[in-house]
Amino acid sequence: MAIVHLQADHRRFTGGEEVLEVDGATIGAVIAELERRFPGLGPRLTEGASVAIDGELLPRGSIYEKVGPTTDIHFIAPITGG
Amino acid sequence: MRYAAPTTVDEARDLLTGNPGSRVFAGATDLIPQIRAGRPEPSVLVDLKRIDQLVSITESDGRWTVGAATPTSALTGNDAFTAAFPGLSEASGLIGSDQIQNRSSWGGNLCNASPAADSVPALVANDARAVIATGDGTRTVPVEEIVTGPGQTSLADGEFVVEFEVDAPPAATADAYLRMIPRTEMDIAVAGAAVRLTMDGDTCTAASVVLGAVAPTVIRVPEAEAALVGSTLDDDTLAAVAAAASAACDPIDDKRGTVEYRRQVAGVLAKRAATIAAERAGGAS
Amino acid sequence: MISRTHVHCTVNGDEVDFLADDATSLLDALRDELGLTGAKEGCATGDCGACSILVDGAVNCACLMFAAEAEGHEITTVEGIADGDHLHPLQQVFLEEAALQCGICTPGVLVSAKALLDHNPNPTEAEIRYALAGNLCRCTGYDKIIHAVQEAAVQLNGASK
Amino acid sequence: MTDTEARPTYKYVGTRPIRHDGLDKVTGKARFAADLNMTGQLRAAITRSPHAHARIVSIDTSAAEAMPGVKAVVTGADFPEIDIADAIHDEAVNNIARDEVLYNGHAVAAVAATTLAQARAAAAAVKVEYEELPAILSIDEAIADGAPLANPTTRTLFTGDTEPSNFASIGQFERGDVEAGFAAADVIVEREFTTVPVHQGYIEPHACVADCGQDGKASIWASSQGHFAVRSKTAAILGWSTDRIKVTPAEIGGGFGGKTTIYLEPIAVRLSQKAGRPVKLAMTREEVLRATGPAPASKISLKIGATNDGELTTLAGTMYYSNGSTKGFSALTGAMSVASYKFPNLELHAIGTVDNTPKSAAYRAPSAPQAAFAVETLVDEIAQQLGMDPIELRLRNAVVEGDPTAMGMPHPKIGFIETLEAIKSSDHYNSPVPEGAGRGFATGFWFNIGEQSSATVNLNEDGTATVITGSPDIGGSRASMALMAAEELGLDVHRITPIVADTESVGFTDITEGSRATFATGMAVVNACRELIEKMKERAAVIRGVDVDQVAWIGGAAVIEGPASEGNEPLTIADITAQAKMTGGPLTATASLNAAGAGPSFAAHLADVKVDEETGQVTILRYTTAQDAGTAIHPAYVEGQMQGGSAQGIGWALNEEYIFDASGEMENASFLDYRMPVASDLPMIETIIVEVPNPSHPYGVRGVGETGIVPPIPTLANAIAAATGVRMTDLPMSPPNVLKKINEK
Repeated sequence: MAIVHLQADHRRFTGGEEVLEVDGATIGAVIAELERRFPGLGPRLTEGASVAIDGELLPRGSIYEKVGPTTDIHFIAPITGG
Repeated sequence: MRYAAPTTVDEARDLLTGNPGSRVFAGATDLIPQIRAGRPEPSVLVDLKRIDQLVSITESDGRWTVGAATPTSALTGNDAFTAAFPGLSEASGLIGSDQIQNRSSWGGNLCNASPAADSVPALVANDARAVIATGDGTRTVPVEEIVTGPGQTSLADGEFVVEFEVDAPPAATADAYLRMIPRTEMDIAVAGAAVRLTMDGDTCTAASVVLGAVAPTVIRVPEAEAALVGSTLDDDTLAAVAAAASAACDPIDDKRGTVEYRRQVAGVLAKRAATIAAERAGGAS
Repeated sequence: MISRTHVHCTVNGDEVDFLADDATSLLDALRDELGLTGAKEGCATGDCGACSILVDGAVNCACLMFAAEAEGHEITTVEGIADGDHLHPLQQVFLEEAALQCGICTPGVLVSAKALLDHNPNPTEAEIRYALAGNLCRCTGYDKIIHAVQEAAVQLNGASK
Repeated sequence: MTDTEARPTYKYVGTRPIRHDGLDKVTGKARFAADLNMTGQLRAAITRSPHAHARIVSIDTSAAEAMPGVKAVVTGADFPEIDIADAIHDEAVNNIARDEVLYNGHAVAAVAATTLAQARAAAAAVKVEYEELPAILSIDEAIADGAPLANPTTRTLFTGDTEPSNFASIGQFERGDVEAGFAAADVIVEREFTTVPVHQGYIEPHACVADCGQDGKASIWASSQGHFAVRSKTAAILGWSTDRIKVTPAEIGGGFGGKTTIYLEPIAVRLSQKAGRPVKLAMTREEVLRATGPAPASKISLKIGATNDGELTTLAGTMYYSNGSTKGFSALTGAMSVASYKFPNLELHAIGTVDNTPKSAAYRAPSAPQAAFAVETLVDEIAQQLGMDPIELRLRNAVVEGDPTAMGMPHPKIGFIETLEAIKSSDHYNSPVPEGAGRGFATGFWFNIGEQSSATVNLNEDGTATVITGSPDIGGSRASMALMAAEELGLDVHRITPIVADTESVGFTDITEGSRATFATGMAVVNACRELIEKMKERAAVIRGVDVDQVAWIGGAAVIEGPASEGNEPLTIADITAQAKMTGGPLTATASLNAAGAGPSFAAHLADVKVDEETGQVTILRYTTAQDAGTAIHPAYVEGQMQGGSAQGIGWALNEEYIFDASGEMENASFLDYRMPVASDLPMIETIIVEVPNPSHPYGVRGVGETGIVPPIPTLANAIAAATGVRMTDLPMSPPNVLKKINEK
């Protein structure tokens, strides 16, 4: 069970829930599970978000990153550089 | 388009009169970008810098003669000239970077006819005259009669400025020029003020106040001059000078400044330039 | 129709001849005719100084000169300020003091700084800043450039004593 | 330099060697894209829209094609249609317009001819018939009820919306209870701030040379921040497979984010393909300003509440960012950059807009300076109202590891407190404010990013090394790569040659952006070096006839340990490479990675300014910047980044602005009237490098390029307030704008 923290934008899909426990062994699996529970949320998290786990910002597209039972996952807006 | 580099005034005159659409240049600091931007090209580009008379600074019996194509760096680097006309020298030195200073000239700065030309208010404040090559000789006119509007001069086709004459200032007389630009360099004046004062002790006995960049041409401000003459440049006088200068402005709103800003700052510059000129003139007495 | 002028001048100590379109700037002639690409085009309006060169020792923007005007003059570009394999002190100090980042403005800055030190061996910080005001640099904030020119002045003065 | 903890002693890392590419750059030999010339090369020029928004009714190229020297003409019709859902769509259309021109300066056609003058003349002779459409030129116009569409292909990002909209993105960030937070606050400050577009201002205009062969493959030489991105984007815009394009990085004359997007390469390739000859295409300065991407304009309403004892409890507001003519997420990034203080209660609405100005692009710490202007001004006002020292107030509220950013994610290990302490103990801060001047203080934050990098390290026969990466060197990164390799290998930094290789000679590498080169590419270099060391230990074991686990790598040599050590001198790299042929062949290693764990960097700036209250002119008397670099690999270039970022921020603060006329034409598209700081505008910029190592990098690197541009705007605004009592809320703080506020006082 990863602990997923959602931004306000994404909470409209979860009825306002901000912190969720989600099954999944990888980031991709967590997103798939979130899509199953909250249809429409999945694409928002793949195309429009960067991912941080346990406070560490992951590279874009890290869907195979392993997720542990107490992993904190934050889906945040995309970041670009100058 | 053809480039020509005459070595005498007569040769230059012949090139101009023989080739309609030809144009003289000295620094070309405005001309080359204009050609690159696709403006109509002159038929003949007449480079004046190979004519010795046009690139010279001489002083004789208190009269300074400066060739119209003389680089302004030669003026600012001339200690005697700068001592006689500190404001005019400063104004000349403000025309662009060191790179531009080695190209820019009074002739170009004047005949480009920008209302914001830095040297022109200072030339006018010093009653400078331009010697113009005409079709068959020369004529001499006050500098303030050359520019008639933005980009417009009173020169006839084929005429060009050969040199400038400016008389060394009388005793206890000095000039100053200040301009406002947003940066410290590399800008066109948003407003400029040249002031020349003659002092008798603490009292001003003669004044010229000329503004640039705040009207279609440089303008004299007789009301400011009147306020200065007879005064000791006390605070009330300076306030009157600033108010007169601001009132005399007829500026435009553009990317370089608003009407309100130009008006207000022209007054500030006029009073500050007056203060500097007075100090210099007092120091000279 | 643009006519062409035969130009004979000295570039970095070598006598050269070339044909220039009369509308061509000296910058384009140096870069395209003479293969000297050290002087850069940053603006072509005389506002950035990346094309700074010396004409008879005086700093100029090559973009603001017609190529034909070079006739008979001595032109120096950044390629000509070293003495053979021996870098000009300004070049050496710029390397040591990290006074360049991307390097596009560097040729023009070096040429302008050389013109300054040739005419004023002991410039103040303000004099250096005003002398280089015609050379835009967007990477360094100028700090290390100013320090490097100050240091080069010290070295040049030491060498001349 | 401020050391905040014991760290390993390095021999090379932290030194200041002469950069490897320096000699070429001080002698004029360095080749930037515009310096390259190919045999048979044509020159090209672009026809650009004179309208801010118009439908292209027809394009007639016949007159242009008939002109002397003209060899090829292309228009939008020469490029494949791209679906609006495709990620490359907006950039493709920005490269050359299809149905509509979306801003004044938008490319419509291009011509290749024997000379540049011929190309320009022919480009001017391309006849385009336009039907003008209503143009949106500001955020307010974009969001007005019933506003016409600025661009019919834009959709609001990340929402799944399918209807066209002037809203590029809509986002919301919340935590705590904002209403309760303000109700409990003792002090509340609230203002609206506006900023206008500003340009990165790199001195080198965009340029490339393209040579398309009869085999259908193209070689491109380009000045860009990422030549792999040039390859992939050019291929996508042309509808080609990636293997048809090879991109060789030329030296790059400044980028600052502006050369992460492409404008020219697909056009040059298509012209070269049509003409059968190489084509050089370079922008003029006017084109750079009219037609490349500035930083977004913004309009930010913000309210901050605090308690009497200086706890910043609540922040709320709305941030609008203009993306120019296409969609983008600059507003989301802006809101996320609000990450420096704990704020238990926070609510930010981030709204991106679309208009008919040039498509905005990344500019150093994208979106953060605009947000910092608002936040740091209001925090300064709170300090003023509470009578607290501005640094003390920030120390009281500064985030530390584990505290949330605006988007909720906790900060990793960061050095904000250390940065604040460093500037607090600086000479500048402890010197009296000069007579008649005002002192301003502000801070800045930037995330930094990781992403993909590759590196190959080759050992040469004589024991020298070549370090090959795919990261264009925009500010001295070759030197930092060589320094890290030197440290790893124990090899003198000048026996290492760092190379930036073309797209066919090194593994894929993302753009040099987000302060990632020294961080991520540096890690790839370190990993490759470590693999090489393992290989060298194996070779040493073969040479000495010992087991490899008896070989240690110490001080740049293979040292035989244990019983076999006697009589076996250490083997240097040169000893090992000399025998490479006999021990298994050349020694080379390659590493690639997708780097996680980029370390955020904080900066704190201090400025003393004088304001001429009669003209509005601001003079900076003294300027100091402190910034957390993690570890400074080459401190001189770290300082350079801090100073350069400061100067750009100062320019943004004081005089830089896009000025559009009523029709949307940029009025000041030149360096004369787009006023970047010149040398005489600035004082020396004092630097204090703070080093709180990033635990996710082998040397603790954070990346230093971005953050320096974030604090200057509020630093100067706060200094002007201290000097005059006037709070500046609209940029630029140019003399007319400052004087207007003073007059209103």
